[in-house]
Amino acid sequence: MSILVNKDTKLVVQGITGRDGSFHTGKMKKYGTNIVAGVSPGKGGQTIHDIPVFNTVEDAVKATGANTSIIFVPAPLAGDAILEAADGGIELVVCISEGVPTLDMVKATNYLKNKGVKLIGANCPGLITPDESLIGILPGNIFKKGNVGLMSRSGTLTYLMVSLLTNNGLGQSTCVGIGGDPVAGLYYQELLQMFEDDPETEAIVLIGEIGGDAEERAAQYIKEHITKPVVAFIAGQTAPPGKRMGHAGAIISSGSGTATEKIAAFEAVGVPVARRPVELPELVKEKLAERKNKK
Amino acid sequence: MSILVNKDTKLVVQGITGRDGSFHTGKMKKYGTNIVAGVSPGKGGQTIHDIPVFNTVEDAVKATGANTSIIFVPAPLAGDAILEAADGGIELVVCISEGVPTLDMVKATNYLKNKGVKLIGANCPGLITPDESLIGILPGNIFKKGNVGLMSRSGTLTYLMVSLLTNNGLGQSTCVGIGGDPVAGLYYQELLQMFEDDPETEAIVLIGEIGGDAEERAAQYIKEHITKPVVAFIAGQTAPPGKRMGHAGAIISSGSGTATEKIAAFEAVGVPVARRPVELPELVKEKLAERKNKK
Amino acid sequence: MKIHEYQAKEIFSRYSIPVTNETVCYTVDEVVAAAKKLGMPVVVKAQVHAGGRGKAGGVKLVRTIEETRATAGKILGMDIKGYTVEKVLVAQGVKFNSEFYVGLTIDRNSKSVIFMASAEGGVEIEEVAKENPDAIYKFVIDPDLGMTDFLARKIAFKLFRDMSLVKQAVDMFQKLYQIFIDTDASLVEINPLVVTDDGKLLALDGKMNFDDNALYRQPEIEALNEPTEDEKKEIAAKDSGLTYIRLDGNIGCMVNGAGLAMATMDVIKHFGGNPANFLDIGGSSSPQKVIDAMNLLMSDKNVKVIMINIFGGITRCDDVARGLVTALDQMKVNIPIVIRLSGTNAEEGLRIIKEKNLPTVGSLSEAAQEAIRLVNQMM
Amino acid sequence: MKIHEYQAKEIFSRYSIPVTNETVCYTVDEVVAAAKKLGMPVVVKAQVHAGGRGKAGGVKLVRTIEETRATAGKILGMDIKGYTVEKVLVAQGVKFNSEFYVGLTIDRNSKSVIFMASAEGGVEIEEVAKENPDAIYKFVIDPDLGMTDFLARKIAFKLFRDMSLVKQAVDMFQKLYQIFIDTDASLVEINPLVVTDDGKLLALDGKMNFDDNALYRQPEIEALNEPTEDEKKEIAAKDSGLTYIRLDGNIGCMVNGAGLAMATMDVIKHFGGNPANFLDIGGSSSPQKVIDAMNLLMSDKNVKVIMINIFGGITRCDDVARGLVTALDQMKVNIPIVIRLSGTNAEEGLRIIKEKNLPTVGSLSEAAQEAIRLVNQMM
Repeated sequence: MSILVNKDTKLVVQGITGRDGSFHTGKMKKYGTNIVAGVSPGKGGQTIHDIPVFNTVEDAVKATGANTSIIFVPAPLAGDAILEAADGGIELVVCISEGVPTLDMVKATNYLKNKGVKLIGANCPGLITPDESLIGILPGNIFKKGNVGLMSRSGTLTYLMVSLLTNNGLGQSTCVGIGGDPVAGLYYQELLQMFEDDPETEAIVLIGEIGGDAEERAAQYIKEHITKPVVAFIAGQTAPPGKRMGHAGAIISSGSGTATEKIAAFEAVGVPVARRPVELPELVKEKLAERKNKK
Repeated sequence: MSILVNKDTKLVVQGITGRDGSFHTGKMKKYGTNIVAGVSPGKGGQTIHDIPVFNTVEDAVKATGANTSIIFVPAPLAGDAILEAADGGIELVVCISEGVPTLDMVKATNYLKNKGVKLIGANCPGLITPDESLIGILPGNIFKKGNVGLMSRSGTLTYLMVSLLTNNGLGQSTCVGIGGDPVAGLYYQELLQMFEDDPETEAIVLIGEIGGDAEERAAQYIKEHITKPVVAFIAGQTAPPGKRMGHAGAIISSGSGTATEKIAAFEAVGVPVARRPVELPELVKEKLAERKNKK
Repeated sequence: MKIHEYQAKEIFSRYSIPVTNETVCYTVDEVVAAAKKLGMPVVVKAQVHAGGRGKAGGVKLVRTIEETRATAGKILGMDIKGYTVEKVLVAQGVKFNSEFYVGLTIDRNSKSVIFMASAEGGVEIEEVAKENPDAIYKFVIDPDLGMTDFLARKIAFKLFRDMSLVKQAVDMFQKLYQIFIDTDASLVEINPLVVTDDGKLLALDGKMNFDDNALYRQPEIEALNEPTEDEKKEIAAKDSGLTYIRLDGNIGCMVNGAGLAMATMDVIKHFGGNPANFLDIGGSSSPQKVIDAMNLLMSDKNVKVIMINIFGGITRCDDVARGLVTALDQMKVNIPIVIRLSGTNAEEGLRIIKEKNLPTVGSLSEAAQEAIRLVNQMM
Repeated sequence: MKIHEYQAKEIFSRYSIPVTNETVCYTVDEVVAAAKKLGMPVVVKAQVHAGGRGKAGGVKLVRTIEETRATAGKILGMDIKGYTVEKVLVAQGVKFNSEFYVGLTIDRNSKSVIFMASAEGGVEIEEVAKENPDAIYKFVIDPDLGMTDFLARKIAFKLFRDMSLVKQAVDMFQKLYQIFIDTDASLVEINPLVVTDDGKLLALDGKMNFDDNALYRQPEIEALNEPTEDEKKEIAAKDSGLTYIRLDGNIGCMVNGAGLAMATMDVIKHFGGNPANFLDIGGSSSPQKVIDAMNLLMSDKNVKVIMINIFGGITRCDDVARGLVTALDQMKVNIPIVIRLSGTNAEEGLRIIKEKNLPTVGSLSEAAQEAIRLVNQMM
């Protein structure tokens, strides 16, 4: 088991002929992801990395049975690409593109909700179920199969955290980069529930950031619905107030959304928070040991 | 039993202070319909026919638990009124207003579909479960409780048909006027299925009209899904081709949607079609007798 | 409501959809001048609100000025399906490689706007629909999304392989949808849509119909309306809340509800009679409506008997009765009337009618038979 | 991106939302002339991209010309939270009965635009939100429907009982939503929205922020941008695909990813160091991006050490390494560099770095400690 992606994932790459799309298609394929198709309007009939390219997602799905899509198109076209994927019969859409206008995401997330299609991103590194399927731009070599489920608003910070987990012998069930945009697809609560329901996951790692109240809401959700141990980290503990640190989410203003508040919210519901990345593996190990003893 | 409306129906009247709204509210109340609220923006706090009036549907639903709404507002405002009802928590919306722009209905029906809210109309006479609830402008006195389910694209023709049924001792479970506009709410197929599933209904009467292919589709649906006897009537058997007879639907052009084709489609699937209104009750009686014998 | 080809193409142009160079002309001299200005050859096309203009000889390609003059003379004034040709469109002749069909309309089943496209353009699409339905691609347009890039592309790839044409088509399809929405259209068609010799998409013809229910918010469209005399009567009727269609019988019908009106005509025909009209006085009624309806019936000299069939719902029978009495007080009605009232407030209505000593009948069959008897008496 | 009050109100005016009569002025003389034209009293309001102007003394009601001159002199040139007041808005003083708050923004949880309304206008809405959250009504706007009549009415009835005000509010709320959508805003606010003595709604103030990601399709909005010197640097960085925020430390950071950049700063601070900046070189990288980033770091004279922390995903470590080598070839870098590379193509990246004899370290903690050691060495 695992969540969202596994050996049955059949991937179509939207924007497969672009620089990043082509590069990461090669990486994903090498990792072992089952990539069945690419989409690039006007390039239907070509192949790239031995993968057939189609003009539309619909054509790709009809020809290959693709059920998952990853999007590498430029930001102004990403909203449309998400809609095309959902309309074309895709069940899980992963949008890597960075800088997608917020109102495009409002439209897309609403349409996907009505269609019952899942979305990860935009502006996210994707997700991975180690040894089964890598959908995104994550560096595959740092992951290791195991029982820790991980979700993160940030990209590269996730890689750092995963490296630390792997180096400490803590493998992962599935790792999901949810992205840091103001309007995004699946978020903490949905993923917490998926990990809760996944028999393979024994502990959950949540990597948050300053700004917004998503972490506070996640803490509340954990209190009410999650029985598995959760360990957290919050980036931006020392960020100066009022500055916007890259992610649209990362704004601290008038005392709401600060790292201090988020850490307090987690600790209040029994979720330990690592102060530095290196502290994380130890906290996970402690929690896993506790859980084992309880069983 | 019955379909859509019954003794538990709690009705809110949108446009209760207008001429028609007020008049038919009185009629419905006299019939015994449980009208719990009216809506008329700016008239919140007043009462009419001893029914409390609210500014918004949401207020009305919160205060009274209304679950069904009937709309009497002018056509340019009807699309918005339907949306308001669905947004306000209403489960079944009945829109009487005539002349609603088609694109307003496209927007409204799509929104209601996503919300899981049912709609009857627009441009329809409403529906009735005799002795329980009359939601519309139908003349209550012609109906009689019984086991014939009836659906019709036309208004007054329905009354004529019902009178004939009632005068021949054939009572009705529920009668639904679905309206004749190009884009409308519940249509033959949904209602056929509801009558099929309703234990109280023993026979179904379908009153169609020339134009479009809804009757042909209904015939196909009956063949595939309906086990109860169905009897039909088609208005416009002698209408000259190319003329538009009131309902937007009633257009005959280049040999499609004519009464001849519709009658043939029904008869091909074993649905007898009355040639004149007066023939209908006899056909229903025959079918009911057949069904009784089979049982 | 319908508009002419040239008006549809003017709307297309406003949205930057490429159309042929063309001029609308009302006289032979104007046609000749336009042809000279555009350069030969040109196509002269009758502008009437009827289909099948080509088959009727209303569309001709001409290669010389003499031919232009002769053809213009022939087409102007021609009768096409009861419409007199009062103006023609003179359009530059265009060389093209291939013809396509694209159209948007309302789809009852999906309750949405649909886009239809076919590589078999240039012929009547109804024929294609009948003989080779698979040649017409249909795409439901999600009303929440509209004509997205991806949908326009999906359609375009069904018709074209060349990316330059796909891109032109995407742009054109999005504009056509925008026109449909902006104008509350019920039909927007380009047939044929052609690819010119230099690889450009071009609308050679254009057709638009509109949702009558939405004209109140489309004053610019409504201003394009050119009703015939019969249609003017129908429009005047509609303004009074009536739907009126003149037919060629002699029993004037006044009914409430389109379905009942059609059933009433069916029953009259069944008993051997001939309805003079379809007249639906609609829902929510007032006495004035009945007066207008009576006036409308009386204005048709063929009407020998008036048959009134009212089943009260939103229309109250007492209103109808009162309107009738008022109408009869105001106007001279020298032909017999057969009245059937039932439903909402029927008792009160019948009381009012009876006070005036007007005849009422019980059933629709009886009413039809009585009306036919009265007509036959007069013959 | 932010714009000034007067610019927001110009946009409101374009959509026929009533705002105060007012003029933007750059000098004391202009202020006095404007006040004379508008008639006393007037309000003089500093136009800067900072909140809390009122508290800072940047908004004053003045009743005489002398007072106007004195106040204008005081406000023009004033410093508000680091922004120098270069222009003021002179607005007609208006008598009003009551003050309201209305605003639109993006709601992460419903993934929609929300409309906020409160009868407690005229004060800082953040204060109301903290002390009396129930006084703020929030309405999620369904993106498929937009600001429908019924929703606008529902909101209006929360604030007003009088139907004339409800109708004005419905119209205004629909226009505000339209502005939000048309301009790709991230915030639209009127605070206070007042009811004047003669019963009219009037926007006394106006605030708009915009979605930076959508500026590419909003050239008119982008043209209103007035960045400060620091912001100009940030914008130039953004144009090169970099997110740069200057801080006051001495360790220049170059990191890929906002989260990792923040975590890097956290670790530097943890070990007692002080980051000179936040610099996210973002996703998809090219060597040029690293060159631009190096130039940016070197332009800050406070920077004593450069610490590079790259975890390759979409950013390839070999690209970063190549960019770094090219940058070092092109520019004179006379301060030490600490480099940490891991992830996608890290091996190739490390090989390139090592060829140039540049120092690399293993972990983030080691990198931070090494950078701090180097800084301390120099002090």
